[in-house]
Amino acid sequence: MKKTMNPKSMTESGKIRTPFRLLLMVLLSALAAGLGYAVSTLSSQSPGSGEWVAANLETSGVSNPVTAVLLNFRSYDTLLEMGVLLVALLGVWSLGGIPEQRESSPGPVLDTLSRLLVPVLILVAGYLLWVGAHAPGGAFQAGSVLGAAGVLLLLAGWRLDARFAGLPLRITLTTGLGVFVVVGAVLMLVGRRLLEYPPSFAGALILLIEAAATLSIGMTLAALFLGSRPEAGPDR
Amino acid sequence: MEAVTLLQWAFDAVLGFALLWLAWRALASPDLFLAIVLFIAFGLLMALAWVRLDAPDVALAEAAIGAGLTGALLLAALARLESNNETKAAHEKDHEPEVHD
Amino acid sequence: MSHVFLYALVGTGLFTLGLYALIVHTHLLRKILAINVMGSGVFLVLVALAARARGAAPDPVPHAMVITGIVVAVSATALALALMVRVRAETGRAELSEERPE
Amino acid sequence: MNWDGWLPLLIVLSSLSVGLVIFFLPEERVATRTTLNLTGAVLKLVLVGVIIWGVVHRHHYETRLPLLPGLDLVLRADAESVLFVTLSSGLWLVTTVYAIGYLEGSPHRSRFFGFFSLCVAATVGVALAGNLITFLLFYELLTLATYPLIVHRGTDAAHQAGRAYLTYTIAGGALLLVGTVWLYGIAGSLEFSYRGFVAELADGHRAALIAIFALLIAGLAVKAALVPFHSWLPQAMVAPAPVSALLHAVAVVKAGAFGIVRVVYDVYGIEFAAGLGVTLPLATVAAVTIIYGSMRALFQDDLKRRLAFSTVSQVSYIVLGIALTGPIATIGGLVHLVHQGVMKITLFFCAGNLAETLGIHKVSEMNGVGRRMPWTMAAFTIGAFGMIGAPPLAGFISKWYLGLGALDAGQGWVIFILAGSSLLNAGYFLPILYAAWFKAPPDTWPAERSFGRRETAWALLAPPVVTALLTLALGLLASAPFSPLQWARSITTLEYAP
Amino acid sequence: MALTMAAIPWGVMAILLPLAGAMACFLSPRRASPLGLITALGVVACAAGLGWQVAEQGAQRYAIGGWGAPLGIDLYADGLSLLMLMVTAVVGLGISVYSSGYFNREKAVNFWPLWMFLWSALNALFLSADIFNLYVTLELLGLAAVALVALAGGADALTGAMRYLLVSLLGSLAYLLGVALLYHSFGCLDIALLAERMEPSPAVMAAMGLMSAGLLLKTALFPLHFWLPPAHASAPAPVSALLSALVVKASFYILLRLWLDVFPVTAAGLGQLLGLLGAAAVLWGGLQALRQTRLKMLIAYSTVAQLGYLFLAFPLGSNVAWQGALYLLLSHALAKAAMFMAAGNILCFGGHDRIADLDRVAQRLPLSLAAFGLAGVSIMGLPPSGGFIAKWLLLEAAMRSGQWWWVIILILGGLLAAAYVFKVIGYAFTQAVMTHEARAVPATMEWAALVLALVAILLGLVAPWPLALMEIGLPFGGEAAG
Repeated sequence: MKKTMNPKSMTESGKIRTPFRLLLMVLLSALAAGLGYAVSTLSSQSPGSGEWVAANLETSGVSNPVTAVLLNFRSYDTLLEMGVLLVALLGVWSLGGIPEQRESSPGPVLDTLSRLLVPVLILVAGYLLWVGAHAPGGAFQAGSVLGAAGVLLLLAGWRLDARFAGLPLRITLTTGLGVFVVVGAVLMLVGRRLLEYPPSFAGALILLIEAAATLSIGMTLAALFLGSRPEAGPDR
Repeated sequence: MEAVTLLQWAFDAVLGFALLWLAWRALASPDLFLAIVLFIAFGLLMALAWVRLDAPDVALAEAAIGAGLTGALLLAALARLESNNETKAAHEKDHEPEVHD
Repeated sequence: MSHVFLYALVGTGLFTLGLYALIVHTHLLRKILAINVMGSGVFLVLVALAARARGAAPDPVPHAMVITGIVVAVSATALALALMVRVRAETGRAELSEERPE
Repeated sequence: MNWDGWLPLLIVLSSLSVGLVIFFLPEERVATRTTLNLTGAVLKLVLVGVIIWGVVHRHHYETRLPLLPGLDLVLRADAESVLFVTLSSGLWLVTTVYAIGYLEGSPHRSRFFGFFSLCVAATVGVALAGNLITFLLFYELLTLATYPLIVHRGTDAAHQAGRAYLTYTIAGGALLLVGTVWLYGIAGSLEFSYRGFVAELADGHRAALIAIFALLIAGLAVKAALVPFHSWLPQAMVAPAPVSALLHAVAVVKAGAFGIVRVVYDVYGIEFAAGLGVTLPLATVAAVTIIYGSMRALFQDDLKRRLAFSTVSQVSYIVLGIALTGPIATIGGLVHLVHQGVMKITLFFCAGNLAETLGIHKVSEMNGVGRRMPWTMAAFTIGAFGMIGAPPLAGFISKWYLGLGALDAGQGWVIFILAGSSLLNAGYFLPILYAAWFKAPPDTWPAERSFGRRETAWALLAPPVVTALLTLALGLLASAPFSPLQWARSITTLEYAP
Repeated sequence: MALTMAAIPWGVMAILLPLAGAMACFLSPRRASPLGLITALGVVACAAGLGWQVAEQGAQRYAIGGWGAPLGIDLYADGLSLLMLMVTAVVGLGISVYSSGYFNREKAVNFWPLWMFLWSALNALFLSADIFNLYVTLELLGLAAVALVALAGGADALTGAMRYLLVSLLGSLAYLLGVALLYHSFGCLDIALLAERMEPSPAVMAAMGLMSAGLLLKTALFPLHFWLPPAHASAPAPVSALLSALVVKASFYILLRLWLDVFPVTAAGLGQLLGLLGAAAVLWGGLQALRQTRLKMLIAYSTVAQLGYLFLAFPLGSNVAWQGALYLLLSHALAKAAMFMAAGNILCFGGHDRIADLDRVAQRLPLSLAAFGLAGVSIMGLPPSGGFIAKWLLLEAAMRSGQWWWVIILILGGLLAAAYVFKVIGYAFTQAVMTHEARAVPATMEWAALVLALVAILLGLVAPWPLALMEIGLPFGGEAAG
């Protein structure tokens, strides 16, 4: 049963024999060489689908091609990816009691720092979200900045009030994926394909989805940093 | 013009080398804390590389997530490991060195 | 051969480097770092080769893929770290017993 | 498909469904279970009767369901299948009655009778299978359904026997499977047909066909308990007496022998098989088995073990008859398929009665038992003489035709085999009879149960008496219409080119 | 009616519905398990709908966002993906029913959302026609699976989950690097387009190697199986069931797609290699299973062996061989799920899964034992069962191609399987009388196992229909069936 606890393997597993290591090095350098060769043989003219994107950019509702790909052309990837984030969080939470050691009292520096920085970060996030439509930026960048703000708050010893730790928190976490799915489904209900935005609304819809995504991403990342399910709300 | 491209080449070469070197050190350094710090530095250089490959969106994402949040997560995890029990931390330090070479 | 190939090669280098570290190191934190380095390598290959066409704007599709990839990577890392801490709490060591390489 | 098309399937289902229902029957519902068992058995017998009537009147009963692209699950009533299906379903009724009496009050009866019915369903399937893959399907099903019966008692000995049984039969099944697939790869068909279907492939595939023949026969020989694949059978006698009856007379061993009939006659065709030169080796193996089995039987003190070795020897008569190329020998083999079953089941019933009533398991304990259990021992005596081949009993008919067949096929040496084995049979049966009838009984039996004025329970006594009478009848009325002998004759006319 | 039926994109529904279900379960933990069950029924309906659609109108292609390849992502459903989706639906329903009885409230809260996410990841994977999208689904699948394994808690489960996570990430990254090379070689991610533009080159070979290696690692082909037994054996019973039955098959499915459609399979040598590894897996897995003293470990190693069979189709390569492999995949999914569930019942009931002490437990759980036995029949490949059909097809293919050595492997594998299945079954037939107290097992859990096992048996009698479905869209190339 508890063979993992067996002290012998504890000491054994620490080392890996040098001859094996040399062999491994040889093999892997061969791999590296092969890969390098394979890469270098690629034609220096990219056959990529850049021109396709360019061609359809104006109907996509945004002018930043990357955002267009992420939230229109290949928005389905992004939808599933929101799922990945949520699953990761579910996984971390289901691991239950991670020793939640109180960081030694934040101290005035960090405290004031967070007071100053957090609002700024939130503003930045908002800006990135907005600018993402036509310039570098977008939901992920904004969301991660928001997440950073959250991390800062957590470092400063701030904790989510138990009243919001239950359903409200869970709702915020699912907004991103939820809005995405709902938009997709509604479009299907009105007879279009999944996530086939009407060109006239495309910009608005994308912004809506991005806003929701930003919120969820920020929250999720912060929650991942916290590591354990926040203290029980009424319904748990 | 020539000089510029030459400069670019030099820059790229240095950056590429720095990336590899940082990754190597991060993965091999005996001290876990140092390893993480090096990894964060590696992330920042990656962001630089993205800019150089004119992928500003990726650069932003990398800077915020790759370097920033991942770093925070790693440090928090390390703290939790150490807070688990200190004696182990010491043990780590002395048996890691012969793991890498 | 333009500078993008340099970065692509660095990418493959990082990939193999990470793979090596993943195999030889026993401490889980190092394994997780190794995975992340491998990831960065792959992303580098993706984006570098996207900028092959001289002058022209780079192909945005790989950029989008990499952004997706980065988010996936951070999610996976978070889960891995949490698991590591639990493993340590249960077994007293942040390692895998009877680790088999490859 | 019309009614005729479903009849064969119905025969299989008649016991299959009973089995499935019984599994879910609570242990204490004895009456319901008994009714179900008997209804199933009688119903099956009725359906078989219908089929016999139909076949005689040139009806064509065939169920055909798609199993794989190009391969169907075929259940067909032809001359051979009718012979076997009649035997097994007839004896099953008797065995069921016996089992109900035998297992009275013992644990896990629902489980037992469930598998018991599955076992017979599988046997009937084997009998009615119209192509090799269907045969294989039910043959393996039989293996699976029998295992729980062998290990039923759960003792270590039972488990050992079960393991041996599985080791042999599953390996055998694998060989059979390989042979079948290979044959399908070459011939593209697996349908049984009189005088076989592979003859036209002879050119180019000779070697392959011989190899396939070896694989198929080896796979079947395991259940038919040919030397050297026999040793699971004596071990399996630790199972309850009804199971022994099933193994030795109704189902398992017979399925193996019948499979050999199918392969030799309806896959290869006897003439073609002889042409390939594969029949003589088979005959030799059979001959060796006959002698070896009898020899071993001679030295067993455990009654059921002695009977088991006698089966090893007797079943090979069937194989021998099949392998000797010639109509008369064929008749002998086919008819022995039936006769051996009837005689051997009698003997096992009697052995079971002795064990249940007086706790007798060894030959050396049988002194004077004739006086204590006259009816049982009378039945036993008839069975034993039948085995020895004394006229006018069933066994005599078989041996007579085998002998004639051997001469007719120009295989004189077989006569000596037959004579020798008959002597050996006498050698291991007569002492039993002598002790039972003429020696003085001991003052106490090992473990006696009193049944009032009867020598034992009705359910235990009736079956052996019936089968004993049957043994007598099969001998006396051998030339009557519809007797197994006549049936075997008509099959032979179909299997040999005019 | 039919028109509207045809209009509904059942495939998309099969992906979105579980996603929605997952969020619902997450949002209201109290009702997690009823919500999950309802979703499960809905997904089964979607799978049925898609089946009807594909059977009626042939293979389906659906351009998400209306862009279509190469710009957008397409969903594609032919016979192959349909069957995968359907078996997932059947097993998934069984697992859902089983789980509703298995988990206590506080575990259920975590289980249901993860399981729903996993299910939607599976459906998305089987329907995706885009190699990068496949990467995303793989990650979603992997993370959910790992989290589910860890659900069991305890040192074994956590270590198993950790190793599983690392392996899974490594596999995905190798796959992703392959995707990068393919994209930069041909400028598209859609499988069909790649197939058109494909021409061999070093980059393609590298991609082939990387992707195959990554996927083989995830499929746990010998000798890359080391991570599977600990993970599958230490997970909660329903999770073990869905890992062995479905998750490992997902990566195999991608491998199959790539080999059949994308890669220039001139590399016959590689096929032989895969076959050899498969053979090794069959024997090694069987022997290891035989050596185990714990039921769940035995079943896990049996999975290693059964996965080996799937790779015997690569060297044979004929239509019949692919059919055989796929049929084995289907019947193994059902049978193995049933086995793990039965094992779970025994574990719940007796509190242990030491094979040597099973007798006391086995007799009190006739249904579970019957489920184990019937599933075992299919695993051994004895008739009548899906396993038998599969083995027959593989044998036929081997015989026809004259590569008789695979026949030996198939037979030996079957004998080994028989050995380890009966090693367990034997314990049902003992005189042991039930003495120590035991936890009652909900009837739903016993029946879920039994029904799945029965379906595995049934597959042996209805083979023509699945095989016909398989042919829709000719996933295995032009050859006619049979």
